[in-house]
Amino acid sequence: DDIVVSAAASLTNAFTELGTQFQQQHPGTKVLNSFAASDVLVQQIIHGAPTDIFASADQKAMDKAVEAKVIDAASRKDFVRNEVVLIVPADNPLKIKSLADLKGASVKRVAFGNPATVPVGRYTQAGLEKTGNWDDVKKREVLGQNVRQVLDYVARGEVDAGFVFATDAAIMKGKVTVIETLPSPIPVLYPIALVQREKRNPQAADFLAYILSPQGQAVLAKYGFSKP
Amino acid sequence: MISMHIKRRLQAGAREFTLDIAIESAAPRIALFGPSGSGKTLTVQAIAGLLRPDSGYIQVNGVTLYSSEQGVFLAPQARHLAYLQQNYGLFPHLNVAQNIGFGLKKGWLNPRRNALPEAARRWIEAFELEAILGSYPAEISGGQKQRVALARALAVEPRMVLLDEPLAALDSTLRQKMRGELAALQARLNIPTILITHDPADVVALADHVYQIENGRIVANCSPQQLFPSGRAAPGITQDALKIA
Amino acid sequence: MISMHIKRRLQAGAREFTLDIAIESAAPRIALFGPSGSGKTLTVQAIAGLLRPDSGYIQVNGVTLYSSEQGVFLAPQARHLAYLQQNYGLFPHLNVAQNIGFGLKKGWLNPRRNALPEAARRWIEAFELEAILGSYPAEISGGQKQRVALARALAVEPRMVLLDEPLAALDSTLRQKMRGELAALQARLNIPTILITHDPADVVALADHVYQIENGRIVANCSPQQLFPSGRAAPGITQDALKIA
Amino acid sequence: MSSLTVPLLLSLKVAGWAAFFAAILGIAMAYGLSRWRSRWCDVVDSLLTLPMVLPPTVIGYYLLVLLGRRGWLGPFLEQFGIQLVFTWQGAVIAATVVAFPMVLKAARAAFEGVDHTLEDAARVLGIGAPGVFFRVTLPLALRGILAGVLLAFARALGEFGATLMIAGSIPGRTQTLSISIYEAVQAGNDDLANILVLVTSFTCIAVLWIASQLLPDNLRIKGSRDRS
Amino acid sequence: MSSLTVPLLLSLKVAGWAAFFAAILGIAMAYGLSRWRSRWCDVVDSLLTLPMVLPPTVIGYYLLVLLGRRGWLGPFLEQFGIQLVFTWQGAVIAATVVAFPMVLKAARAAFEGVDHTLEDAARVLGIGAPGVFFRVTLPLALRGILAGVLLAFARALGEFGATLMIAGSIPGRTQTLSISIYEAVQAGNDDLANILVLVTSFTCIAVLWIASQLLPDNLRIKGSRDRS
Ligand SMILES: Nc1ncnc2c1ncn2[C@@H]1O[C@H](COP(=O)(O)OP(=O)(O)OP(=O)(O)O)[C@@H](O)[C@H]1O
Ligand SMILES: Nc1ncnc2c1ncn2[C@@H]1O[C@H](COP(=O)(O)OP(=O)(O)OP(=O)(O)O)[C@@H](O)[C@H]1O
Ligand code: MOO
Ligand SMILES: [Mg+2]
Ligand SMILES: [Mg+2]
Repeated sequence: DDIVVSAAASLTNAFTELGTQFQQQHPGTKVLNSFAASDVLVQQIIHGAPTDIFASADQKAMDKAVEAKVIDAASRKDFVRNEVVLIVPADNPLKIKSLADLKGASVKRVAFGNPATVPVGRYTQAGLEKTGNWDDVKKREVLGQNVRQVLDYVARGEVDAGFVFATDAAIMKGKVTVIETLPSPIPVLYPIALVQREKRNPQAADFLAYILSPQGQAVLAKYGFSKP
Repeated sequence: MISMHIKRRLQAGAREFTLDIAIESAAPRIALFGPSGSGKTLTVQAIAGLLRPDSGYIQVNGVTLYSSEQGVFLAPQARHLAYLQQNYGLFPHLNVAQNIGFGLKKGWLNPRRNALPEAARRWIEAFELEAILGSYPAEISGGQKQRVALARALAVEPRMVLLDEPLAALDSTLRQKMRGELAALQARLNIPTILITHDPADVVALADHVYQIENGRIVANCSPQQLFPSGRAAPGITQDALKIA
Repeated sequence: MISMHIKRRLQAGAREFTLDIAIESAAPRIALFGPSGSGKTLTVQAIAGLLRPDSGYIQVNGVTLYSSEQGVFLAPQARHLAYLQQNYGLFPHLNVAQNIGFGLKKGWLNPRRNALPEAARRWIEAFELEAILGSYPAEISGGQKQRVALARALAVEPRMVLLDEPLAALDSTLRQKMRGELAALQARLNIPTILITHDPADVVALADHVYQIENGRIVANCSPQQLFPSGRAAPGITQDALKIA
Repeated sequence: MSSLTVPLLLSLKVAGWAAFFAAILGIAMAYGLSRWRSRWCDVVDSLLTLPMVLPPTVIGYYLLVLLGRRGWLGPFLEQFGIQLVFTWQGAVIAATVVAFPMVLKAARAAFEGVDHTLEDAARVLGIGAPGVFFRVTLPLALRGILAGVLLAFARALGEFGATLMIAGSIPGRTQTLSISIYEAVQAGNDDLANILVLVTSFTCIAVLWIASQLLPDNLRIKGSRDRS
Repeated sequence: MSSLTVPLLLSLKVAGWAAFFAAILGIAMAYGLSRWRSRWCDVVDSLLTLPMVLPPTVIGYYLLVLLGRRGWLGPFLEQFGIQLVFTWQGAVIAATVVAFPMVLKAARAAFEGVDHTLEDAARVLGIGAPGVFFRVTLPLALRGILAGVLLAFARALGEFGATLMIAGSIPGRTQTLSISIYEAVQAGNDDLANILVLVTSFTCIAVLWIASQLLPDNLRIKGSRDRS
């Protein structure tokens, strides 16, 4: 039978591998992953998407789902930790060395996720507000609709700098350089939970357990996620 | 055979044309005669059901096709007429054979390219259309178009035939031949005809009664013999005769 | 005035038509006479530049319009001819005044709705078109269309006039009047004309030399007087005369 | 290989059905509008064009609200066992809604260009209204309509925002070629993206070319055939 | 209020220019294709339809590759001080590329439906090729072309994927109405989303309705005017 998983876009590579492994261990079972921005997933689940597991990139998205009573709140757990990092194009033409350099007159554009709609944007805004750089960055804002768009802009050198998850930056090692980690007042913790619905696949709980098991955590670690 | 009195006003920008036609005739074969723009085509279109009069009535062979009083307006489909349009109105996407067979095949599909119903064959021979059966309207000459349109109209064995200058684009040999065919058809089927033509010979051969239209009104009527005593009058004579009539 | 010999094969499905026309005439005014589908319209279209021959040449008044040997093919625009199409070819989006003024206004824009060039006025009066100047082609009668098309063609003062059944849709009074206008035009401007008609009276009034076409070929030529000694012959006589010629 | 053929076939299935439904809907409405002599015609026409004007994601969101399990129509459909969210049928609906204005506009222009005197001729020959439509009006308008339907097909093939919203992105089930391309680009997997783009382009050219050959030769004529 | 009027005006500006360029390009190419008697016609036509088939985001991605700061054309344009990425001009380009196939297809069908004998008549009357085009062919094809241009305008107004990619989403500078709606929906800000959707719908209906009134009455005639 099929287990349907709705997972945040930043989990794409890790969850694809987790699904494959789980299928090998449980022949006859299929894991179907549907990736999108966390907020999109929430909307789909609220409106009755036949999904069994929801993995979100931040608590706010999961909270919305819980509020709408579509989540088995008891099964909710934080399963990985991530970090938000400042990145620049690999050749770093503006010689940016720290957050403070973003104030420079030569820095024209800085990309980050839209705080209204993207978890990584929310983390970024909170972090920058704490370090006192928010107003400087805001003046140079280019909003991405998800992490990968921000990453793409930086990799192509269209923007001078950007904020993404550390796991995303790791995908394009040759094209972007990580300058520093943004201290985050909210911990960057990804929650996961079973979706509340009548015909939920009984094996969904097994898959959830597998993700939380040492085997699953090893896969996640491979893609740069650390333990919660 | 036909009894009608209709009124209709047409507006084209500032210009206005009023049609007010009364015809009452027991003659089965009528000709409409009159100058360009006098309303001949509009009259025939009203009979065919393509022009809706403002008021009045039209009766053919006792059947009421239109009556503003009784609130009757038969759809063109229900009138069972044949109408040869002045511009032929051939279907550009169908070949000559399909055009001729169009009215003979009911339903939702056009006749197939090489299917030729028996009823059509007679007209194809009579009008010498064999050679061009597979051609499309864009590939045939003016006279050929006119003959195809005529064959298409006659093939459905209509209750009444409306002919708007049916032979105008034909050379004299063909014209004589087709005039003969039409006359024979009228005799054989005893089919009422309304004919618009500018050729006195057509009137003599194909009509028993002539109505003259001017400026949207019937101004005179008489027999063809009164109009063209010789039956082969030259155009000048024709006109004079009509003026007297 | 005209010297031509052209060949052209046309294919329509399985049917094939071969045009092979040679005309050599010093007469300024020529009539083409022949049965429906014999190639009259195609011949005139070749002269107008709308049909490209496979080989041969066309010279009018010493000007080479087409020559396969010299590789000359003058564009229709450069031939300065007037051509009255058998189906009139009126522009549906322009009113009668704009249609008539069309060729008189060069450039990229159409004449305005109520602008009427002086050169057009003469024809509007001659052809009695005053009343319908503001109407669109869909709003006028068959004979009115024919007159508008004729006025449009003549207004540009062409080098040569090609007329494909110019008076077929007209009643006899109007036909006589317009025939007179055309004859006067020919006399005044000494303008060469090629005329397609089925009416002997047209031939006598408007042509000096008659060519008979059959099945794509010129089969005979003679003077109108030889064809119609009375000048007002009935159709039957016409045909016999032509057969003798 | 199946990572290519599966989404390709899915895309063709979805776009094909969407083009089909769009054609039926669009032609019917266009015919109605072209006959309806009223001042409101053009207003209704503009209203029906709205699905083109709204961002596809938003269309998808409204469809979710309408057809979802808690939507207006969803519970009703569920009684009949019809589930649209997260299924390929949902993708067909999304693509149909987005693509049908193209058929509508093209078909309306085509119907209004048909010479009424030819329809009159058919009527006088005794052919009833459906016969006149199928034998005269439709063939004479076919060129224009076909152009619209091909546009609709192309649009449906490229549809992505609305589809992602209502059908999700489940590999093998609802992940169309468009979504695969999107995800490949997002994942920085440029080679795969290029291959997928080539496949889409080639398929689309082939389909459009074949369809344009469907128009019978005799429907291409207008006025005399080119004689020079 | 300005959170509404600024994106609205921007959207109208972008869609207006895009429809204009799409019209010029589409009409010119359609005319060329309709005259060019060759087997390759339909292939070229399908090729030119490709921008519709690819997901808009992917179009945006390729435009970025082409026009970006480090793209193929970008550095060349930059010498002239032309910068397209993250500007509204970039949005116009994205919308034009996505919308112009609609004009192309509609205009081609319309041109091929023009009665050639009328063009012949104009030629014999001594009117040169441009005159024939502007005075006969174009007016007779105008109904179909206008339908295509209106579609293109609507599509440009709704364009979002490609625009987002190349123009970014810079509030007040490149954040079009479509993008605003998307963000409102994603953020779960339903009230704002509904207001924005209403504004877009109303604007669009108004623009389309006005445009459809532009077609002069005498271009609506075909065959005889309705007499019954
Ligand atoms: N749709 C229309 N709107 C306004 N006026 C029209 C319309 N159709 C025709 N007319 C006018 O009505 C009058 C009669 O037209 P009709 O076609 O009946 O003439 P006709 O007698 O057949 O002439 P012809 O011998 O030239 O064909 C003409 O003056 C014409 O201009
Ligand atoms: N595009 C075409 N393709 C093939 N055959 C054609 C084409 N156009 C005309 N023909 C054929 O060529 C022949 C001559 O046509 P044309 O139009 O010159 O005749 P016409 O002498 O003017 O006849 P009419 O007096 O009937 O107008 C006809 O048999 C016609 O069917
Ligand atoms: O929900 Mo994401 O992983 O921040 O795009
Ligand atoms: Mg008439
Ligand atoms: Mg002819």
